Amino acid sequence: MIKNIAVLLAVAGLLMIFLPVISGFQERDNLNELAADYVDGSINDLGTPNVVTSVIVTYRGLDTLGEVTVLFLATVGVGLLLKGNREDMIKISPLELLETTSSVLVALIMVLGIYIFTHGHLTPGGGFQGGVVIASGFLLLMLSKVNAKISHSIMNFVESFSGVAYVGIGIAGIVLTIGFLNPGILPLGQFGDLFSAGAIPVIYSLIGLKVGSELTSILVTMRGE
Amino acid sequence: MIPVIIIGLGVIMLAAAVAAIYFKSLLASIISAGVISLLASVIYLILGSPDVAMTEASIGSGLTTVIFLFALHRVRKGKSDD
Amino acid sequence: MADTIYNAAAIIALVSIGLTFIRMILGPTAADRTVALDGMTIITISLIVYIAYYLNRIIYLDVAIVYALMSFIGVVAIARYLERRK
Amino acid sequence: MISMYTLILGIALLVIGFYAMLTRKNLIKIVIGFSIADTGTHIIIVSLGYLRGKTAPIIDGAVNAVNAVQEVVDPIPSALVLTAIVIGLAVTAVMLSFIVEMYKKNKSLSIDDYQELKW
Repeated sequence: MIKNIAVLLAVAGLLMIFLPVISGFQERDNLNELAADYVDGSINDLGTPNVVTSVIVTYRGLDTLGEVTVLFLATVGVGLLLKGNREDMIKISPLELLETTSSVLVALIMVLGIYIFTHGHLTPGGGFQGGVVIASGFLLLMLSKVNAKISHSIMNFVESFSGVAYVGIGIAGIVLTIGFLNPGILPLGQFGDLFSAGAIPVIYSLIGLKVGSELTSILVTMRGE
Repeated sequence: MIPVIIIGLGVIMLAAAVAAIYFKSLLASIISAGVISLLASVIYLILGSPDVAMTEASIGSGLTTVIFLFALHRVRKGKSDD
Repeated sequence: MADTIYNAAAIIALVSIGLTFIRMILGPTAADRTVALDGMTIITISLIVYIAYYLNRIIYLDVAIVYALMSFIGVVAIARYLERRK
Repeated sequence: MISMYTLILGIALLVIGFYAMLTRKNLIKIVIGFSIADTGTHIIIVSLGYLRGKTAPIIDGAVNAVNAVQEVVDPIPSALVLTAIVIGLAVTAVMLSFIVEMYKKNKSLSIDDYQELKW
């Protein structure tokens, strides 16, 4: 009884927090100063059509580095918790139709993932989405092929390599230009081309590889080695 | 037209959230939670952020459901309840 | 005239999502729910394409492609889970 | 008016998820409640960045590069939510692996059977 009252009080308290947000809410008409500066700088200084990409990679690049670190720690945590119990590995039976279809589809999914993270500065998408799509491709492989083995050492190598290269590009920004993770170490190029916007496509591709290999490791560990 | 779509999708999402809490079967709860993520990505698209919509479509519908299913399978091996 | 047809299509898609959702809630077995989820994702893709037309942005179609592939993988995973449990 | 509706939707989802986390007994149901509340929070943040009648901040044929500042929505909430979704997946995976380990020790999913930290 007391428990129910406490739950009701907690939920009502949460609603009270958000009541002023709803009652005083008005749709804004104009960008605030910081956002207008980001939009303007992204188009004129960085040459990036997708403003969200330039905010993630450049203006808030340090946040993204920390976020990738959190993802790495989560991978390590899952690996430590679930290591070494082979007896409850999920077994699948072979299925002719799914196996044939997925061998075509996995290649298409990988190409789509690479397209998403290399065109992150031109179209919606980028490293995080591309990495997730690549991890889903490996997941389809795990679900369809009975003897599919995904090597942990290759995953670890790709993950460490992209992490080191990401930080290395950041430090090159300090040495060659004015600050950490500055994309001005490469030429800007023509606005809207694939090879443009300085180092932004390179950094986002590295993030894509890192996220893809980390999520694949989480999936392999959760399935059972 | 857009407000009609938002209200329709919103009603379905709230119903799916309530259903996910009160279903007896865990598998049905997981599927309902997947429906919430699927429809949320349409809401993000209407609000003008296709990047977030793409992330939610790929993570919410695919990977979250699969991770829940892996954990569910490890927790109850062979026990079947609908 | 064309706008009327497009709006009617959006209404039809919304109603279809509602109907498949009712099947997902009622569905006695897990297989019913899985098929309802699959149908719902396919109808939602058409809704996304409608929104891309209505808001006049071609790049929104990228989201529809990713949506189609990912929901397919989710349905395959649920199907394999149901098959294993027998 | 669009963002008003989605704001209310997000707050409702957050409250439902919070209620599920407080009242359910099954550990996996608690994680499902967490993921619902997560989605609600993301919808709230994205709604706060919407501007009336504007479009996505990606310059192509539909948006003019010269006066883009007058035509696009706020990019910062999108960027924050984008990373938050990926983090949410990782946190969910860690919670579920804890649940698997706890089940292996006690053979139970009910939260009433885990009383070591209760006071």
